[in-house]
Amino acid sequence: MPVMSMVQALNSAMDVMLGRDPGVLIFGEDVGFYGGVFRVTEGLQKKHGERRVFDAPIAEGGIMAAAVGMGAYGLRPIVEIQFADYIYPATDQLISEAARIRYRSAGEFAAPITVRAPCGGGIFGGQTHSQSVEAIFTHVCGLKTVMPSNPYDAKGLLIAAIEDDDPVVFFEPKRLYNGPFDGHPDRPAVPWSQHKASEVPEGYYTVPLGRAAVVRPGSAVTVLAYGTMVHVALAAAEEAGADAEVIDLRTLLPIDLETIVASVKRTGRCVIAHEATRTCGYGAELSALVQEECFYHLEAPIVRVTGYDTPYPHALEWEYFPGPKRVAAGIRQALAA
Amino acid sequence: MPVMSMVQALNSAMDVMLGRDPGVLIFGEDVGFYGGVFRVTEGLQKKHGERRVFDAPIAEGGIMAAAVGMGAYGLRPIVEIQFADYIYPATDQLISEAARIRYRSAGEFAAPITVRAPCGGGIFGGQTHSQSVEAIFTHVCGLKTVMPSNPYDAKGLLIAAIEDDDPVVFFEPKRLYNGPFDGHPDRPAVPWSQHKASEVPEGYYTVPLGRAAVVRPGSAVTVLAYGTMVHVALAAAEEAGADAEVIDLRTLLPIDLETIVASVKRTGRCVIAHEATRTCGYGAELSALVQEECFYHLEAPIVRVTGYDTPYPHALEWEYFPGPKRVAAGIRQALAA
Amino acid sequence: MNDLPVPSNPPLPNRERLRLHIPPHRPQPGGHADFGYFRVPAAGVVARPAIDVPSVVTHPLATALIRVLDEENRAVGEWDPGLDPETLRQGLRWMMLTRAYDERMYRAQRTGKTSFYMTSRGEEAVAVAQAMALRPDDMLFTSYRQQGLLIARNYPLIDMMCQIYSNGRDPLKGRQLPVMYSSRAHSFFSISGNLATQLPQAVGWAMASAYAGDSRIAAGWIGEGATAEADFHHALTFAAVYRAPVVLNVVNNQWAISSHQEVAGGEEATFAARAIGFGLACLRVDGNDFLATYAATRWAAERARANHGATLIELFTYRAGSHSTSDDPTKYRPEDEPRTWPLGDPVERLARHLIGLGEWSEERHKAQQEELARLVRDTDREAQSHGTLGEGPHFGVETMFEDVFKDMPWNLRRQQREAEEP
Amino acid sequence: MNDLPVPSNPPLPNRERLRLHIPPHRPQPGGHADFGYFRVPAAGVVARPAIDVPSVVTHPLATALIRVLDEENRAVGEWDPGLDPETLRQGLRWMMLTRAYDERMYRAQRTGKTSFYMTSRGEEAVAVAQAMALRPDDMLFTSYRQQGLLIARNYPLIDMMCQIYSNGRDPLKGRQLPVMYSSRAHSFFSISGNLATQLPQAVGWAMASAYAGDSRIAAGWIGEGATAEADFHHALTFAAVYRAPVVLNVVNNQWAISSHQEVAGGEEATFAARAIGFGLACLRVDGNDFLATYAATRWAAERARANHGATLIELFTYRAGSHSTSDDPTKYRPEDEPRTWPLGDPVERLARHLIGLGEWSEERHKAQQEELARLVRDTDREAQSHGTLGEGPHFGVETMFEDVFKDMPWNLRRQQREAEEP
Ligand SMILES: Cc1ncc(C[n+]2csc(CCOP(=O)(O)OP(=O)(O)O)c2C)c(N)n1
Ligand SMILES: Cc1ncc(C[n+]2csc(CCOP(=O)(O)OP(=O)(O)O)c2C)c(N)n1
Ligand SMILES: [Mg+2]
Ligand SMILES: [Mg+2]
Repeated sequence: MPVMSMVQALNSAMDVMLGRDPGVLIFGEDVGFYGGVFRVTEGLQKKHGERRVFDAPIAEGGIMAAAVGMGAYGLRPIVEIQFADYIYPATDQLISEAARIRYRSAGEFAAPITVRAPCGGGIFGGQTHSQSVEAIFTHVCGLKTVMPSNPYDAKGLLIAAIEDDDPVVFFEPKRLYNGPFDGHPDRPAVPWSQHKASEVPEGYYTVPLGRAAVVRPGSAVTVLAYGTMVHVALAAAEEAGADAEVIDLRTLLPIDLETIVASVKRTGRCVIAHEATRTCGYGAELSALVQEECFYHLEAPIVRVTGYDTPYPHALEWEYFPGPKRVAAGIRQALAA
Repeated sequence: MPVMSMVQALNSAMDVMLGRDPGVLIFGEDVGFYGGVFRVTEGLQKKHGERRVFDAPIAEGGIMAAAVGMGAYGLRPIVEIQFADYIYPATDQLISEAARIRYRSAGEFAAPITVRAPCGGGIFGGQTHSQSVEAIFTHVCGLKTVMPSNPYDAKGLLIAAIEDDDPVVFFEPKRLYNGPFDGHPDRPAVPWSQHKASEVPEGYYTVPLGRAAVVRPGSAVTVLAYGTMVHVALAAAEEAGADAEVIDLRTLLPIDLETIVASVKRTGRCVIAHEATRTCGYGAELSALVQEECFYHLEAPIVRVTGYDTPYPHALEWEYFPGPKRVAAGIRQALAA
Repeated sequence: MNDLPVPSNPPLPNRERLRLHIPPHRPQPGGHADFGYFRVPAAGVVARPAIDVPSVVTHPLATALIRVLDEENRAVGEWDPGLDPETLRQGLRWMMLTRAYDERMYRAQRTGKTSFYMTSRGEEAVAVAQAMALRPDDMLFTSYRQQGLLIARNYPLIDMMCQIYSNGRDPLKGRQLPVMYSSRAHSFFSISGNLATQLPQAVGWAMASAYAGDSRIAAGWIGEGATAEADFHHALTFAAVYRAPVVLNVVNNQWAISSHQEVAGGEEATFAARAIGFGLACLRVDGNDFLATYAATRWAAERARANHGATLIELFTYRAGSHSTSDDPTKYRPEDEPRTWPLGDPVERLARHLIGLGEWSEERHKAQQEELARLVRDTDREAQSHGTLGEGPHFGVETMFEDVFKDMPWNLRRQQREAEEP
Repeated sequence: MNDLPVPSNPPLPNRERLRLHIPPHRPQPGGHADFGYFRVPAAGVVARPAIDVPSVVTHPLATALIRVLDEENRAVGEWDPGLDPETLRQGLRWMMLTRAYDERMYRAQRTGKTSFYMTSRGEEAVAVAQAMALRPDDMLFTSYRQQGLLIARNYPLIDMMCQIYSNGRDPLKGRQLPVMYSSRAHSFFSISGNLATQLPQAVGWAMASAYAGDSRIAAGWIGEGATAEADFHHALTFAAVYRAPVVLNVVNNQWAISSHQEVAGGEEATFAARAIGFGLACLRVDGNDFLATYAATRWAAERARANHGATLIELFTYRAGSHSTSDDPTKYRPEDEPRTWPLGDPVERLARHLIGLGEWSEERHKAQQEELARLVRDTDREAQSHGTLGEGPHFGVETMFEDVFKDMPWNLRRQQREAEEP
């Protein structure tokens, strides 16, 4: 089986879908000739032609609007927002339009759009190249939200998102593009080839939306994470020497409640980790759901380990990033209580 | 003391501040000559002149951007977004700019802007005149978020917001503009004059941001609500015949954690009510905070009573609205457990 | 001056004091209509370029006004589309039906049968003539004030009314505010309550049609007030860059609720002129002139169909009614404005034109008026027999949770069960 | 065709198939530069209108190109600002200092001393000439590529460098990505990473200045690629409606990362022409011509100061370097483009002009180059003595929580305590 990085796996997913479905097309800033600033669409224009893969004007709102119109026609546009931090100009078309068209037209029109956006920190991008904005979209009914943590899931989830008949916001943790990252910037970077999830089939397959994965079984505490934080959580579990069960949510909406609840009911303790700012972050919903579903099984308060409620600072990137030390502390706190 | 409706109280707050501070000005769609579609700025242009109170082009993004520029100059603009449902085009200027300018300029520049927006349902406005979008903004660091439930608070909070040196998103529950509403559309509408909070001083006063109010003391269960839902919660408490303590949060960010925690630690039970959609709504953060702070005092799962995770439907407005019946059921559930 | 905000510094002696220009709100209620802010050029004077000219050839038309019907309502000049009387009578009928429908539904709201309504009074030619100039399968992305498009596409009146009543037969299941129609079968896109969003969507649909090698074009409508929104800019940019086969219409009816077109920039330039900076073709037309509106739309549609790209059309007209049932225009404009609008009434002008041709008469006009009033009344009765907003019946509560997604996720299924509990 | 998406229907026999136009990416890397998409008009031919003319008088200038320096670098024509040699030498010095600074900081990033950098190579005249044409207290809202404005306002190099290194002496406390400067003392607004947001902010600031009866105007800069963003439209609309005293500059350096200006609509019209549809004045100028850039900016500033409203200036120039330290231009454009740009190099052209006047020499030029290189090197050493991104020292972790709000709320105080725990 071929070995792929996250970038290659995402590229392969789009390549496969361009080949399978003439209604699939890709556009966005610098995605055409250049292949995207993170090279995720590299080679696709050359292979599939300018008609299928092309550059767009720098107007996230216009890109989203055009995608909505194309979706109404019956195409399946994939649009790239160059950084999740730049998705705000597109919120009106995404929230007021894409997410509501099926409902307001009583099912006559739909928006089978996939919105790809690199998210998260870890590359010294400062406050406008590091944001994790998922919670703004998980609050919006009519949108699905996905964030993969490895190449195999990335390809399978992206194909599932493209085939989905509703709009999907697909966040790509940019720090994971070229290798797993466990939150230790001081240690040498590891390529994906050393990770088993880099074994990715050439062709078509899907990882269904709405299903989490238990990436580390355990019985003492449940750690809920997604994206980069999955790797951080795994490292933290080791460093805390805890019998922690780590769940990679993979899809944020719809939430895989079953898997979460089954685990927490067994462990009785729960830690939630995300990179986004804490207040009203996605972790708040997870915490609310867990306490609603598992109240009588909880032996300790649910702990949230998150980014601080500040913009992502440039120089203090690693003081801001919720690394293994902080997650491990959260695990210990949950176990101690 | 004069009796004022919510509309009159808000109008009075702006009138007072236009009189006190030459740096205060108001602009927005139809707010000038016409006085706003809900008449909240009625008479202000006539009294203070076109220079201080004027109409803006229909461009929420442009309105917010102009306000940011004016704030950088040193003015205190008050802008009206005609309906909270139309705030999305302004999110980039609000989230990427207004909320971050103090931080990114290390305190050199600020955005002392007040953004007024009518929110919530109850007037058969359908899905684009009924939204409660507060949770999108309470997730954003650098923004303060306010939602009053009565004329006295409305005026005091709006003056505090205008005087605040940071951007404040000020949501006005439109169903409360002309009278309190307890969620019984079938009963005759009540004017504010019959509510004691309609006694509003003529002149200057403030209700500090970040402080909740206990509007109904009780010892069996704590009900957290804001805006229209405060009145619904009060009715529900009566109808459930419960010894419920109802807290009007008034300011959503910063959160008045002390008041909330003190109450829940006493009652051991908590119900959270809001009109916004449930998933990742503001109630999720409240629930997470309460279980983090009061875990060992909680005798029952925290209950959320909210709008459903669908757009606000037109014909089924009252099936959607989380009225007294549903809030009372939530209270009973919290007490039963 | 004593009311300077604290931080500003006094101007240096050699510097002029800056002044903020606020477009004055004029004319004011109480006073009399004043249309001095524009001149009405004669009909028939504007030349009609070939449909394949470079867009720059059309740019002078941004400050012209294409008019075909002259003061005596005779058709004159190169833009006369030369339509046969049958077609003209059809157009007249649809305009009159639109007006009759509007009057009926406006009253229905006033008598509490529904929550909200918006008429297109005075703008009937815009929708009806444009519907007739386009092909039936061209895709329409409209604002809330082009109901004439649906009527001219024979969308059943009863369906429109049931949408207004949000009743058990509402094609949109009672979900949308009245007038927010949608009909895929009539190539009519779901109307949004959020202004301007439809315009770049129309461009996207047109790009898709071109992508697919289809032959259907798209058309979009936006009010002059909403041109200030970002999506207007997106529409023009994408239409220009990808030469999308789309007709973009700015309906300049002078008012945006209480704001005059000057607040949207009409003081400084025409809305048709917005096309120039993007190298798009543009036309500016008397929107109360059925023939001119038809001809201009036809020109733009043929240009788009022939792969010469998009055209921006400014339809210069007047909102004769209130903005909606929620406002009272006498609070912000002279009460005699609608009566004295210099470009007249579109229905009357087309009727007079037909009468001049000997193809219509006062009697037939009156008779058709009564016939349509009856038709609308009877259809309304039938519609109300399926329910009204206040009385119902409505779609069941379980339907509230459908169509949020194609497949209902667990949280909605759970909420659906909860809502269905008695 | 076999790749039609399912839903589209085959075109009717009598209808042409629609085609989607995608602006071709040309010229391509490997090939040779091809500037055939525009012509270089002679210098001195464009007439200079009075500053108070109606904006329409300036609209023909949207397709012209104001140039003062001719092929022999002599100053010719009405737009010659007639600056004295002292001023010209000052401008040359600031441009050379900007370039020296850029080269040093670019290398600093390359050698791992910081995370990111962006040079303004080839565009030095835009920033320096414009800074000199404006008054020192006019408020500047810029993009990330006008560092010359700060240099020409004598913002300390050391402060700029410390911002680049995000070190303990960084005026922005290490919070911002390198090059995102801010200096209230120099009337320079905090640079945003989000494109285009600064332009309507500049208009808002100008409205405030006019509101206050102040005499300071605002100026905003945006790249040609970013003109597609909504905020460009907002800026033009608000500037037009309120006649804001602002100068709006579109820096057309031909590229937006890897996208040619055609992707932003440059294929169809000039960016200066965007002003026409709003009734704003416009100028299009050779941005590599110091004198022309100075003169055009001066014209627009005086017009704004005299309450005649805003001007949109397109500065036609070329991005001679990479977009940033994150991209390699040879991947998307011919490697000889920078060398063969028809409008030359702004530093060289001004130097040759001064030499022609007998006010400068090759020797002085070379000497100044070396002097500035030394100055920059020494300042860099001092800056690095205050720390670099990798090595630190940085501002303390407690400062991360400051300035989110004026007063720190409980949640941030709590997080601050947590972060300070060892
Ligand atoms: C994004 C957004 N902002 C504001 C509104 C509120 N609103 C509804 S109609 C309207 C006026 C529109 O005027 P115009 O575009 O001229 O269209 P007209 O009503 O004249 O047909 C406004 C401000 C809205 N629906 N959407
Ligand atoms: C809203 C937003 N979208 C996308 C980006 C990513 N981005 C940064 S610079 C750039 C290209 C800008 O090109 P142009 O406006 O021509 O300015 P130039 O770099 O040529 O000076 C892009 C797409 C961004 N910073 N902000
Ligand atoms: Mg209008
Ligand atoms: Mg550029």
